[in-house]
Amino acid sequence: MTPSPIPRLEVKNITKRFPGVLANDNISLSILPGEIHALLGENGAGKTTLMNIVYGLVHRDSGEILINGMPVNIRSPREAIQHRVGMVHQHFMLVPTLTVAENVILGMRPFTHHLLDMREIEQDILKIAEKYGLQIKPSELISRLSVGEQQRVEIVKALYRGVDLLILDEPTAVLTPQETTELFKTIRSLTKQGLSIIFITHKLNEVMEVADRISVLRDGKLIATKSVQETDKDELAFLMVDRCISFTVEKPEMKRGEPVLVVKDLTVSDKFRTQVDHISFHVCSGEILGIAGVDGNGQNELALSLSGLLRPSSGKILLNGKDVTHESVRKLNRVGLGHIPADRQNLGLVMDFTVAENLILQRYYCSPFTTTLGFFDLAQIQENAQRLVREYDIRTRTTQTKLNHLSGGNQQKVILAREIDQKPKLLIAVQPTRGLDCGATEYIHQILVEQRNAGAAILLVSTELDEILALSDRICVMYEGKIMGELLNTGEDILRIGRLMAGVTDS
Amino acid sequence: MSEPSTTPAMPKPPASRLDLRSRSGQLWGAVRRSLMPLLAVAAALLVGAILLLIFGYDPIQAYATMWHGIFGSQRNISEVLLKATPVVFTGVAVAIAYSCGIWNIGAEGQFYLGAIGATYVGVYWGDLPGFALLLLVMFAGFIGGGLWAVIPGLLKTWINANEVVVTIMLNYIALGISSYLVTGPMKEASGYFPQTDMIADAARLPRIWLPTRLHVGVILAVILAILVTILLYRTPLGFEIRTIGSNRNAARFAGMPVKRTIIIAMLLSGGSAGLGGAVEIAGLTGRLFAHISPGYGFDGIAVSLIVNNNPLGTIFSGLLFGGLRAGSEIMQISAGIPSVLIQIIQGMTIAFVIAFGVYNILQTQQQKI
Amino acid sequence: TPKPEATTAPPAEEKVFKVGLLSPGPVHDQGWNEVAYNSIKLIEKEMGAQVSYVEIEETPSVVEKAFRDYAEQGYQMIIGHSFSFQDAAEIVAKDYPNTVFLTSGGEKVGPNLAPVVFKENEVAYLMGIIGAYMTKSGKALGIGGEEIPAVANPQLGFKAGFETVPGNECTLTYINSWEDIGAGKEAAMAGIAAGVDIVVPNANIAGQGAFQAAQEAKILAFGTNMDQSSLAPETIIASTVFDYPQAYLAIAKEIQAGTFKGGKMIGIGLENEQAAYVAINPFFKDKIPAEAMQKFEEAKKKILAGELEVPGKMVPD
Amino acid sequence: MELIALLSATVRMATPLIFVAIGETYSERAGVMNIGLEGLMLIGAITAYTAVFFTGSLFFGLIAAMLAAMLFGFGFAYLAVTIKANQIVTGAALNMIGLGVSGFIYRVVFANTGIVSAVKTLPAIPLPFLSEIPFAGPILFNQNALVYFVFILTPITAFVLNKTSLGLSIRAVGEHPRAVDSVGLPVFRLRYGCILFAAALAGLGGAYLPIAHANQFVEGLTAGRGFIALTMVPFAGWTIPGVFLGGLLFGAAYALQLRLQVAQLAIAYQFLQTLPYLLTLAVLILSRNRTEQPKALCVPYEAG
Ligand SMILES: Nc1ncnc2c1ncn2[C@@H]1O[C@H](COP(=O)(O)OP(=O)(O)OP(=O)(O)O)[C@@H](O)[C@H]1O
Ligand SMILES: Nc1ncnc2c1ncn2[C@@H]1O[C@H](COP(=O)(O)OP(=O)(O)OP(=O)(O)O)[C@@H](O)[C@H]1O
Ligand SMILES: [Mg+2]
Ligand SMILES: [Mg+2]
Repeated sequence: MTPSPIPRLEVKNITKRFPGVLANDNISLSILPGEIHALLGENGAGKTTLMNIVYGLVHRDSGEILINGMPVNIRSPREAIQHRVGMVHQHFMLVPTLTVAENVILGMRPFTHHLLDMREIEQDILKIAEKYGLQIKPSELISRLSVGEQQRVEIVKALYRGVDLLILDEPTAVLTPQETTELFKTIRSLTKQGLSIIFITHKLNEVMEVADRISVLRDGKLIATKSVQETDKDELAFLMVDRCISFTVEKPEMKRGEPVLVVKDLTVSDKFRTQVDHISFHVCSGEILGIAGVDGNGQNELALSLSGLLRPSSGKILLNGKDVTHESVRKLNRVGLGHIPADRQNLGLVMDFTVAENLILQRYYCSPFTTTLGFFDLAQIQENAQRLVREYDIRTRTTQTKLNHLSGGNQQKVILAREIDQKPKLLIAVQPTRGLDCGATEYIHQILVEQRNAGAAILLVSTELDEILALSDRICVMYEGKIMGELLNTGEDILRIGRLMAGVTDS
Repeated sequence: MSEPSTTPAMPKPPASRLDLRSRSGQLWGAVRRSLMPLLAVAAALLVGAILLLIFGYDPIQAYATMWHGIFGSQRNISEVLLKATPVVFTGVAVAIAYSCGIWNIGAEGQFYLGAIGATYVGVYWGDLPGFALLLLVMFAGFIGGGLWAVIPGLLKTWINANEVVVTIMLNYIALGISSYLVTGPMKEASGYFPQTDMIADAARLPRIWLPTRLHVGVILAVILAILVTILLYRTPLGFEIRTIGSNRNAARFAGMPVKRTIIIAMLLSGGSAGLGGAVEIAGLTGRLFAHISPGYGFDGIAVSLIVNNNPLGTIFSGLLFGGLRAGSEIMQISAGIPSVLIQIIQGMTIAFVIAFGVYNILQTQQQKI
Repeated sequence: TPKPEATTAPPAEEKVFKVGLLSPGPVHDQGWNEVAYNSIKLIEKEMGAQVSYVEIEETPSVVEKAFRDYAEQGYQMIIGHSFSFQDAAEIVAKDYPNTVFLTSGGEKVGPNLAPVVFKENEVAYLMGIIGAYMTKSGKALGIGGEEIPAVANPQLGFKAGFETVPGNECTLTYINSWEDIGAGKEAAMAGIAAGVDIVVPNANIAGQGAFQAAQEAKILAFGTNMDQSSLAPETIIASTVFDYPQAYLAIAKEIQAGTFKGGKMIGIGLENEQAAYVAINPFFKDKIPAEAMQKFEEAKKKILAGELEVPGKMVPD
Repeated sequence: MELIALLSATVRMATPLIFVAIGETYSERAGVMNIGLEGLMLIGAITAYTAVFFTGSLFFGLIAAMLAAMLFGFGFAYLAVTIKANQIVTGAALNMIGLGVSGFIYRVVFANTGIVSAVKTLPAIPLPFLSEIPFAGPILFNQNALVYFVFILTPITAFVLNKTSLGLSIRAVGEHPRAVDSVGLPVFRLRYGCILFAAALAGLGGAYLPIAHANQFVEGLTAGRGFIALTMVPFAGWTIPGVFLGGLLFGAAYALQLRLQVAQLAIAYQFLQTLPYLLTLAVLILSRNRTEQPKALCVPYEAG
C-alpha cells in the first residue's frame, strides 16, 4: 500500500444535537485531494448538518476538523472560504431581489474598493459559466429564474470564488439530465486539477457514475465508507434504509375511465412573456399523464393555473365536465383537486406552523375539524395528524413539532399526506420526489400508482425523465409553453422524448 | 418490529405520551417565560437604583413608595388595574393585526375613533333605555375603531399600500378629528370648554369595587383577551388569520379568502382598540377631550410584543405597564423624583424585559430564516 | 361611604402646610406649566410650606388618581393646572372636605373647590390697542399651541383691541404643539410672508420660535402670560402678565388661616393691578404713540367700570 | 415672493426629516427597523444644545450630537442584533429613554440652574453667485450648512447603496442574511454599521432643531418628527431619492398648511393641520410604487 496522501478534509468524531434530535453522532470521515466523495443517506440522516458544520454555518457540539492535515476551527463561512472551502446549498442562498451577477460577486470585493462596474463583472461571470458549460444570464433578477436556473447560479457562485474543496448539497435534484451530464463533466475536470468534491445526492445512478468513494449516513451515524468499485446500487440502498428497495414500480394495466380534466387552448401570460401557449390536453380517471420537459418551460405556470392560483389569459379548463376556468382555489379543492406544488416551503406549507396544523391547511373549516358550533375540535385535529404521520411515515418528533424542524423529505411527505388523504379526483403532482431519498421516492411512487389504480386522474409534472417513464401512462412534452408532442408510454421512446424536450419536432 | 418489512418502519413510542411530555415541557417553558420578565424587572430596578443614587435620591425610599403606590391599598391596586385596562385593549389590537401579518401602529388613532363613537352615542342618544344604551355605546366604540382600521386593511389588499405609513398618518388624522369635534360640532352645550357634554348616566360602565373607581371595563379587557385567544387558536377564522400572517402564499394555496380575512382581522383589531376608547369614556372620563389618550395605542405595541403577540399575555404585560405608570406618579408625588428619571427607568425596564424574554423564547424555538 | 385608608401621615407632620400641583406637562416649559411650578415654589419660600408636583399626561382619566394621592396624604391645597382637570377635582373634592382643590381655569365650584380664572381677554384687549397703533401693515398674527380657553379667549380679546383701528386685521394659527419651536417659527414666518408685522405667540416654549422669527425679520411681537420682554428685548413691545404665583400665594394664605371660602369662581382681572396687567417693555416705552396709550387708559377705565364688554369672556359677573 | 418663502420653509422643515429617513433607509435595508428614531433625535438635540452652549462651537455640537446618538444606537444594536430582542419594542424603549435622558439632562444642567438661554445657530451661508440666481437661488443657495449637507448626502448615500459592494452587501443582508453569511460576509457587523449610521444621522437631524431651525431646547421638541421620518422610508419604497422627495413633500405640505391657516379660509384649522398626513396618504395611494419591504426586516439573524 502506498502511503495515503494527506486528506484535504478530515472530520473526527463530529457530534451535533438539535433539540430532540441527534443530527450527527460521532462522525469521522476523510476526503482525499482530487476525490469525488458521495454522501448518501435518507432524508434527515444528517448530511446537510455535517456539511454545514464543515462550512461554518452550524456549530458542532464536539469533534475536530482538519484541512490539509491542519486542525482548523471553522466558526463562520468566512473562515471556511478562507480555507478554500466552497458550498452549494440544498436550499438556495440567493438573494431574490438582486441580479445573478450581484449574487455571484456578493462578498467578493472588499467594501472599500471597487465601485461595482456591473458590465465588466457580468462579462467575467459569463466567461466562467461558459467555461463549465453552465448557461446563465448575469443581468437577470434571481426572482425571475426557475429553480434549475438558480441552481446553476449557485454553482457558478462557488466556482467564481476558487475552491479546493467544493461541497454540492443535492445539486442535481433540480437539474435536467443534460444539465446533470454537463455538471459531471465540470466536476471531473475540476478534480483533475486536484479539487476535492463532496457530492450529496439521493440518486444512486449518479453516485455509481461519478463518485470515487461513498459514505452512507443513517440516523446521524456513519454506517460505512465504500469505494465505488466494491459496491453496487442495491447494497447502497440497503445501507441507507436498512431494507431492500425495488427500483421499478409495480404498475398494473391501466383502467382508463372518463376524462376528469380537459384543458382547451389554455394560455397564461404575464407582462413579460407567454408562459403557457395555447395548450390542449386531457387526463382521464385511472390514468397518469406525465408532463415532461426541461424546467422553466411553463410547467409551473400550467400547474398553478389549473389549481386556480394563476389567472389564465384565455382558454378553458373543464373539471368533471364543468367549466372551472375562473373558479377559486377553495372551490376547486372542494370538487376534488389535489395539488403537490413544486415550491413546497413557499406555497404548500406554513413553515412555522405545526405538523398537525399543516395537515389541515385546506380542510380546517370542515367537519370533523370544526364542530357545528364553529370551534376547532382539537382532539380530531390531533387524531388526524397522528393517523397521517403513521400512515405516511412522516418522521417527526411529535405532531406539534413545527415544520421548519423537519427535514426536506419529511416536509414533502406532509404535503403528500394532506393532499392524498382528501382522495382527490384529480391530483396535480409537480416534482413530487424532488430531494427525496430513494426509500421515500419509492414510497411516493407507490402511493401515486395506488391513487391511479383507485381511479384518480393524475397529472405528473417532472423534469426527471426516469420518473416520467416509470410512472406515466401517457406523456406530453412541454417546450417553451407549448406541447411538442404526446405519446403513449411504452418505455422505448426515450430518444424521441429527449428530442421533443429540446424543442425538436418529429417532422 | 412487528410491522412487515416492506413498509418503512420507525420505532416510536405512542404519540400521545410524547405529546404529553411536550405539554409538560410547554408548561415549564411558560413558567420560565413568566419568571424571566420578573428577573428582568429586578435587573432594571437595580440599574434604576444606581441611577437614583447617582443623582442623589434614596432608592430604597423611592422603591418603597413605588411598592406602596402599586400594592399599598385597595385603591392603589385598583388604579393599577385601571391603568392596565386600556393598554390591554390596544395590546390585543396589535396582537390580532400582527397575527395576520400586519403592523398596526394605528391603535392610537383607532382608540380615538372608538372614544368618539362611544361619546356620540352616549351624548346624543342618551334617551335610549339603560342597558341598550350601554351596549350601543360599546358597539359604537368597536365600530368606530374597527372602521378606522379597515382603511389600512383595504389599502393593503387593494393596492398593497404599506400599513406602517397608513396607520401612522391615520393617527394624526384621528387626533385632528377629535380636536375638531370637541372645539366644533360636539363642543359642550354651554360652549365654554373644548370638551363634549357628559354622556348619559345610563351609558356609564358600572363600578365593581367600591369605593374605588374600578369599573367593569377591566373585566371586559380580560374577556376580550380570552375571546381573541380562542378566536385565533380555536376557530377557522383565527386559523386563516394566522396562516395569512405566517405565509400569505400558503394561505392562497389553501384556498383561504385572503383579502376578506385581512379586512376582518383589521376590523377586529381596530375594534379592540376602539372598544378600549369606549371603555375609557364610559368607565372614566364620561366625556371626550381633545387628548383622551396619553399614548395607549403606542404602549399597546410594546404590551403585545413583549409577550410575543399572545393576546392572553397582554393581560400580564398590561399589568406591568399599569404598575409602572402608577408607580411613576406616586414616585413623583411622594419621593419627589422627576418624571424624566422615572421615564428612563421605565424604558430600561422594557428593554430588559424584552432582552430577557426573547432570549428565553429563542431557546425554545430556533428559527431558520 | 369611603373608608379612610391606612396611610395617614404621622401626627407631627399635620401642622405642616402642604401644597400639591398637578402639572399637565413638563414644569420647565418656560410657559404655562412653569408658571404653576413657580407658584408652589413661591408658596414654599414665603410660607415654608411643603410642596410637591406631579407631571401627568394631559389626559383627564389619570387625574383623579393624582388628586386622591395628594388628598390622601393630607395635602391642604391641591392645584390642578388645567381646565380639563375640573371633572376629577369635583369628584375627589367631595371625599376630602378638608382639602382645597383649585383648578387653573374651569367653572366647577364646591365648598372646597374653586377655579382660578384670569380675565385674560380683557388684558389682551388692552395690549391689542397698543398693537393697533404700532403696526404698519395692519396685520397681526396670533400663534396658539392648541385651542383651549387660555389661548382662545385672550386671542379674542387681542383681536378686538387690535381691530379698534379700522382696517386692521388679526388672524390666528394653531401649531398643535407646545414644544415644537420649529413649528412656532415657521408659523410666524408664514405670517410674515403674508405681510404680518406683529406676532403674538401663546404656545409656551414653542412660541419662542415665533419671537426668533420676528427678530430675524425685524418685525414686532407681544408676549403672553408672563413678562417675556427679555426673550427678545428689541422685538417684544409688551406682554400680558397673569401672576398665578401671587394669586395662588394669596389663596394659600387664606387656606392656612382658615378663611378660604369656595363655592365660586375666583376671577382675577384688571381690578387686581398686581396680578393681571400689561407689562410694557422699557425699550418701547417711548416708541408707543401717545394716542395709543390714551386709548389704552380709556379702555381700561371702561372695562373696570363695566361699560365695555370684551369678547372671550369666561368669568360670569 | 410668497412662493419662494413657501419653498424655503419646505426645505427647512424637510431637512431633519430627510437626514433621519436616509439613515433609517440604510438600517431597514439591512433588515433592522428602528422605531426609536424620535428618542435618538432628542438625544442628538440635547447634546448639540449642551455642547454649543458650553463650547460655543457649532461644529463640535454637531459631532457630539452624532456621537451621543451613536452611543444609544449601539445599545439598540446590541439588543436588536446580538441579543436578538424584538426590534419594535426595543425601539419603543429607546423612545422612552431618549425622552427621559434628554429631559433629565435639560433639567439638571439648565432648568434647575436657571441658565436657560438661546444658543447661537448655524448661519445661512449664501453661496457666491449661485444664491443670486433668480428664484432658485434664495431657496437652494442661501441656507445653512446642514441644508447643503443634506443635498450632498442624498446623492452620495444613494450611490453607495446602489453602486458599491458595501451597498450590495447591505441590500443583501436585509433580504437574505443567511445568504450573506454563507458567502462569508459579517451579518452582525453590517447591521451594527447601518444602525450606527442611522443613529448618527438621527442625531444630526435632532441637532438641527435646536441649533439650526430654532435656538432653544425643550423637552420633546422633536414633536413626532422621528415617526414621520419612519414613515418616509416605506413611503419611498426604501430608496434614498424617494425619502428625499418624501421629506420635501411633507415639508411642503406642512409649510402650506400654515399659510392656509393664515389665509383664514372657511375650513376648520384642524383639517388644514392634517393636510401633510392626508397628502402623504394620497401620494402613497396614487403612486405606482409598491415595493415590497426587505424580506428579513425585523427578523433577527440566528447564526447556525
Ligand atoms: N436548525 C435545526 N433545528 C432543529 N433540528 C434540525 C435543524 N436542522 C436540522 N435539524 C434536524 O436534524 C436532522 C438532520 O437534518 P439534515 O438537514 O442534516 O438532514 P439531511 O440528511 O440533509 O436530509 P435531506 O436529505 O432531507 O436534506 C433532521 O432530523 C432535522 O430535522
Ligand atoms: N405576497 C404578498 N404580499 C403582499 N400582498 C399580497 C401578497 N399576496 C397577496 N397579496 C395581497 O392580497 C390579495 C390577495 O389576493 P387574492 O386575489 O388571491 O385574494 P383571494 O384569496 O382571491 O380573496 P378573494 O376571494 O376575497 O378575492 C392580493 O390582491 C394582494 O393585494
Ligand atoms: Mg439535506
Ligand atoms: Mg380571488
